[in-house]
Amino acid sequence: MSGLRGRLVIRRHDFDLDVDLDVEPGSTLALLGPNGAGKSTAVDALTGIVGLDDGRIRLGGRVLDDPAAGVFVPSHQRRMGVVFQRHHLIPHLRVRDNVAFGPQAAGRRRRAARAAADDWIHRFELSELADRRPSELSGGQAQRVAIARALASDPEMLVLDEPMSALDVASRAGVRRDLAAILGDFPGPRLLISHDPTDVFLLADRIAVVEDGRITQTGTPAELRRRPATSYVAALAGRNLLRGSCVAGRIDLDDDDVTITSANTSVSGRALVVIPPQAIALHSDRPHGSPRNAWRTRVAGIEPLGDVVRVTLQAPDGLQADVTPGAIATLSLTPGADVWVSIKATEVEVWPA
Amino acid sequence: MSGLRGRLVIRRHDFDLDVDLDVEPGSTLALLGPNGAGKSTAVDALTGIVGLDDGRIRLGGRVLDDPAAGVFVPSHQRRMGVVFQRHHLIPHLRVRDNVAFGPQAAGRRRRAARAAADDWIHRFELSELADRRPSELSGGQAQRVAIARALASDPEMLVLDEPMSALDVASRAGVRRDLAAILGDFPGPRLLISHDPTDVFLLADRIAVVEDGRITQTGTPAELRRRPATSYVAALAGRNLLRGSCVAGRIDLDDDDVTITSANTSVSGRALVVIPPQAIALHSDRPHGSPRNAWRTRVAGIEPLGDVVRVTLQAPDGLQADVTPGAIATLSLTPGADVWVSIKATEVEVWPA
Amino acid sequence: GSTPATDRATELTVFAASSLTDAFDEMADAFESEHPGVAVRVNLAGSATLREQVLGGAPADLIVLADATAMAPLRSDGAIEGTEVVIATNDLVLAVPSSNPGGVEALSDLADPDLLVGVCAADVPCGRLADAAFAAAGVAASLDTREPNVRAVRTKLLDAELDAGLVYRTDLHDVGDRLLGIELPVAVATSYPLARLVDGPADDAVAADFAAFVLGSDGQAILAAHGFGRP
Amino acid sequence: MSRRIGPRAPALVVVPAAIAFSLIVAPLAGLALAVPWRRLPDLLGAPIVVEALRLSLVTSLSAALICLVIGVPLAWLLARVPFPGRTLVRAVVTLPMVLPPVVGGAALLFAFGRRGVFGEPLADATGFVLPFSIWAVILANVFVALPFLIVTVEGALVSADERVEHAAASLGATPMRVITRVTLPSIGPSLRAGLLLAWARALGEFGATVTFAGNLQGRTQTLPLAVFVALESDRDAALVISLVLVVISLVLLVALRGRWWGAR
Amino acid sequence: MSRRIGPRAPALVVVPAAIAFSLIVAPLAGLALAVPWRRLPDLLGAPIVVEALRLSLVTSLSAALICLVIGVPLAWLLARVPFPGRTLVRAVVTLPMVLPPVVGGAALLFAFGRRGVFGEPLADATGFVLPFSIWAVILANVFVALPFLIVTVEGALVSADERVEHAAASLGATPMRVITRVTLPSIGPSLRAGLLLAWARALGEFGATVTFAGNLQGRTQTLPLAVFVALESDRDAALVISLVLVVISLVLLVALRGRWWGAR
Ligand SMILES: Nc1ncnc2c1ncn2[C@@H]1O[C@H](COP(=O)(O)OP(=O)(O)OP(=O)(O)O)[C@@H](O)[C@H]1O
Ligand SMILES: Nc1ncnc2c1ncn2[C@@H]1O[C@H](COP(=O)(O)OP(=O)(O)OP(=O)(O)O)[C@@H](O)[C@H]1O
Ligand SMILES: [Mg+2]
Ligand SMILES: [Mg+2]
Repeated sequence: MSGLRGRLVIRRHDFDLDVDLDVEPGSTLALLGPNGAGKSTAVDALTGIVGLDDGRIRLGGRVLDDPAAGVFVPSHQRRMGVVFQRHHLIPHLRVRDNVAFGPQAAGRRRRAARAAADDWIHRFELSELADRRPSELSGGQAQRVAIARALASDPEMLVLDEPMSALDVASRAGVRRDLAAILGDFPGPRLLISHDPTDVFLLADRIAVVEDGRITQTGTPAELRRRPATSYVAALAGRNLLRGSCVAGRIDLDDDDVTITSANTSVSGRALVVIPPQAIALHSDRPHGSPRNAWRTRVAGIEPLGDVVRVTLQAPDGLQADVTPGAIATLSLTPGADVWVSIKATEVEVWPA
Repeated sequence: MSGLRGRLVIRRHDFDLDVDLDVEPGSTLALLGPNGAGKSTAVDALTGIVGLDDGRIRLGGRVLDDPAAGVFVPSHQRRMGVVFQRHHLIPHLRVRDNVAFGPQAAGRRRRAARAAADDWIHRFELSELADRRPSELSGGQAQRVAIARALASDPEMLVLDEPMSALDVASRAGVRRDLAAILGDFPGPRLLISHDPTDVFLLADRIAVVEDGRITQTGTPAELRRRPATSYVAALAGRNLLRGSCVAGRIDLDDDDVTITSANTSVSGRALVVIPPQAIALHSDRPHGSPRNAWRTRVAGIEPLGDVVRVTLQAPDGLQADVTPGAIATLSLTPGADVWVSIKATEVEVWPA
Repeated sequence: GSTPATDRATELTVFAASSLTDAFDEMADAFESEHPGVAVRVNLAGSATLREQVLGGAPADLIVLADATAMAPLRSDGAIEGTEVVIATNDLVLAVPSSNPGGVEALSDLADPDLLVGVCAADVPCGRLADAAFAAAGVAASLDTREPNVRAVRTKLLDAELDAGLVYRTDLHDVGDRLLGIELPVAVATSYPLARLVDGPADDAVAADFAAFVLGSDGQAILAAHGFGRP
Repeated sequence: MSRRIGPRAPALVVVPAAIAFSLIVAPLAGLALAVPWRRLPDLLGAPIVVEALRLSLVTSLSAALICLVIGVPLAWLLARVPFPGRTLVRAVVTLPMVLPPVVGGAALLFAFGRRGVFGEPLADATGFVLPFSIWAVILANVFVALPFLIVTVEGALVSADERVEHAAASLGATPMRVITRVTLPSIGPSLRAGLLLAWARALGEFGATVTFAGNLQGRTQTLPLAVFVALESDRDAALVISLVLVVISLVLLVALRGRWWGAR
Repeated sequence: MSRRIGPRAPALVVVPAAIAFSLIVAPLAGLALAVPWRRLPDLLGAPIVVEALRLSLVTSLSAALICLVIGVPLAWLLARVPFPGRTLVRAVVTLPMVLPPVVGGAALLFAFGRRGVFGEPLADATGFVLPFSIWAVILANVFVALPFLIVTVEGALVSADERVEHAAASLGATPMRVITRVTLPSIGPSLRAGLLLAWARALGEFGATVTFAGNLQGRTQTLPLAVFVALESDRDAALVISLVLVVISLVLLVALRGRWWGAR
């Protein structure tokens, strides 16, 4: 098997998709991107719901779609197990028959198909719901059924479009673990779409970021976290991303009148600066001691996130610092309040832009 | 206005809902719970899609449903702005007309209604999509339209059923901030359903947890985080929750042969023990020094979560520790490996069960 | 042609205008009892429908229409064998419900626009006769409907939906006293021609027998019993 | 625009579909061959044709409109509001379809004729007699066509997604507004199908009309009645008039294509 | 079971619905009053009625079945597969509805009669002549009933959610399997409505049958034809036979209620 290789070009009235996708057998590619970036469109192209306008799709030696060569393999011969973003369970079939639909389509007898379905139903703790119709399921239940159904169809490739968005915290952890195990065992290529960084960092071997129809960054989860190239990726990784010009470790930021010093002096010219929010300290007065970066600004917003509080600052615009709830009280931070910022130069990563 | 007060009883074939809901005007109640707990069913009852079998619903002085008294106010007179879990955008109307539907139903002229809609469309950055039909939207775009539509209908109460589950990281932060502002300005009661702890802790004033059709815990976000009463809430708050019998700060855990010591000696009898995963340290050898809790167990699973790695332990079963990726490497932790656990007694919170 | 699962030799198919319904049912029974082994099938429809069917290749042996002129297209198509013979006649009368809601006394009353008056459509035989009757009497009738067949006129008279109408004498025959017949100032009559069809599936001899039976005393007696006039 | 790949039509679908189409086309082709085309021009101008055509269009369109106005509400009630005896009502509503049209006309006379159960009091009170008028033609058309609209629309309503209607109600739309703005548009294609069926049934209606309304050129003689009458004397004329019916329908259906059908 | 609150029926719906219902019921009531009930028992046993009833049931049900088998594929093609000339085909398919039935019968003769365009070669080759046989009755019924099924089913198919079909295809279902297991069940109510319409249209069919198949008792005389014959001689009998039609339909419709309609 040679995995999935494809260049997907879809032209719509006011949206163009043009992405290269490469997924090795036995590995998981996470396709990430903002709303409307084209992820579900890519899924439609892979599954044969829409035909490519250009490019081509190969899966394990078979060409699935190649408009130039006039090749188009219809959906039902592609053997892609798909979890669609909106589930699309078959409304008049009970849960068991939805899951058994794939095995039956593959030619198994009703009984054998149902038995196969029951394994998956059991695995996803859906046994109690096996005789329900889709309209009688809660949102999360429907999503688990959709995952079970895709896996039961014995596919060559898995395509999961936000498979866990409706799951509750507790079952999400469970399903995520199940999925990790299932993906781990699955010999073919797998494509995962999710907006949850935890899902992605846990389940993906590689990440491709698509924004406005184009791939903007690819890499392993660790690479993307360390070196986000776009503000979307930075938000996903929970990092601050700033742009500027760098000379010997001193970076003049583009948008603000702030200069930041990094311990890394090897970069010069246009640069990307990455700062984790935890590395940013806030003070009521000018900080003393080692931090080589310190300036004064205002609080733009305060969001309690549970164990930490996220403080958004005005300069550089949107810079986010994570501090403890205790610190908020001590510094009596409120939106609009003056505050001193300090960052150790060693916490400031710089990359050539 | 006296807010929402209701006891919602719905009896279904194999599911019973019986919950009390109380939401003050100007405050947000988050209704949380596992998949299939009955949250969307409660929404259906509040909005008048199903009638109560028992109990009653009052909103701001009006009784909306009271089967005993034979009162039932139909949906369209309830003035609830609802974001349904599956959106239910009107398929043949363009985005603008979907949003303008509420104002038009309220009697505004087409032009005025569209103008009102455009404000909301602008606010949710949907202007480019205003002329699309729902079938031409991505999942996240549809969700933003649904939120805008609910708000545009000028409701007395807001009911949001997982309004942000399909949003990407970047726009989720934006929408969350917008919602925080909108909810803050909204004078009526608000009910929010979400599986994302961040949404909940940021947006909710109070939380009611529903499990299997019954309220299992209520309180402020801080209370629930400090003192989760069920394993679902503990998972939501990202805490370990253990049960045992306590005598003078020593707790014998129910399920495992482990005894834990807490600095809090005031509880005795049946007790709940709460331990944050960050407070659990892992060592390759017996730790020396202050921690009063230390025992040896095995690693059950390892999940990289980005900046931290979550280690699941075998004793007590399922105990989760968050450690740095560096620690994993240093200790060469793998599933099945032996490991020493230590927890400071001051980090162990105990509550009477 | 073939008529599946029946014996050609003993089955005779007669196409008859629908005003002959009762008479020909009786005729068939009487003929069958005289000719054991022969089954007579009567296909009843309006003259135009029968004609369409024959032109379309219907497997019929004999055809009886309610108007001599209606045979012409069949003849020109070559569907008819031999000559046609008239088996009965009929004439028009003015009929009113026995309650006579319109107070009709004579044909000339039908010029009153306040009366509800119905006759047959201009192109069916009884309609042509009606037009002839009006012309002969010099009456400009104020008509409210031209029904597709005479039975429809009679039904509406029976229900008193019409105040007056022109129907065949035979139509008054079996309604007892529910309709009142008023003789026309100038009598107008029609005749019923019978013809053999070229493509008839049955034995020519049987067909000839049936034709003879109709014209014979038994057949004529049946027709007379239903109010038809002699040819 | 992206290259959309429609479903491939399996042979098991194409073959029976082709049979269905030929079954319909063959007789029409036969008809077209039999029509005396050169007589077409003068026949088309003949008063009997012109008047019948006008009357047919007026009555069939009015009937279709009336069916829409009264049939859709009944279909909605049957599909959405449980009430005692609903099954019976649903069955009764379909009966005019199985009643032979001539008997349907007779039934209309029994009810609304001059001596009818309801017609007699009406005539006594107002002097108005329904039969033999254009109103009778329309009423007969409505009677036979209504079930087609109701059954079609009800079938579609039962399949429609009620959750969207609930959402619309939660936005403040009254039940009436939900029906007109959400429900009916969402079953648009079936609504149009039902209207088309009702119209076509009314346009081709013969038996009930001739029985209940009579047949008078210019007043109650619709095209099918004219065809019937012409068939007696001038078969060619009958065929030409039929052809007029067919062509009108064809033109109307093709012209309305974009607006009526599958604007998807 | 939870107390489900159906939509309240607005007066603007109830009033026209009531009008629609009375328009249908009034004539039926008039008919019921006019029927000579005491003659019912012996008329029901009369051979003409028994034979016509048997024939009507056999032919109308066969015709409905044939419509289903060949009409659904055509409806699916029209709804789902863009092909050149689709609009025209769609319009042509509805034409038998507007053709006066008698002309429809004549058209069938032109095509399939012994002298017909297709009938003559057939008769020459096999000796088989279609008209005036039970096959002719069925063919005439199919011709008039088919459009009703096609139009109804196509309307529903256009509204159906294609995304579910895509999902089914992604699970490996061939287009044929998608049609039978997903598409058709999802339009169940409309499918049943279409079948009902086709059956009812076939059951009540008169004009095309009498022209194309003739009116031979026991062979091609269906109930509506028997009604026609009886109307000539014995109007009471005609009413009773009509009533038989109505009652059969009523019984069938009420009995099949649970299985046919809204088993949602
Ligand atoms: N049927 C359609 N016709 C026209 N445009 C469409 C259609 N479906 C989607 N789009 C547009 O194409 C773009 C890509 O949509 P897509 O559904 O692929 O986004 P996505 O990346 O899956 O987003 P999300 O995270 O919100 O699900 C969006 O701008 C969307 O509005
Ligand atoms: N129409 C229905 N008929 C019968 N049972 C139903 C129906 N709808 C939902 N249920 C069941 O009722 C229970 C509550 O469902 P509900 O949709 O309220 O859950 P929820 O709390 O919203 O879950 P989720 O977080 O997954 O959306 C579930 O067990 C569900 O399967
Ligand atoms: Mg998407
Ligand atoms: Mg829910």
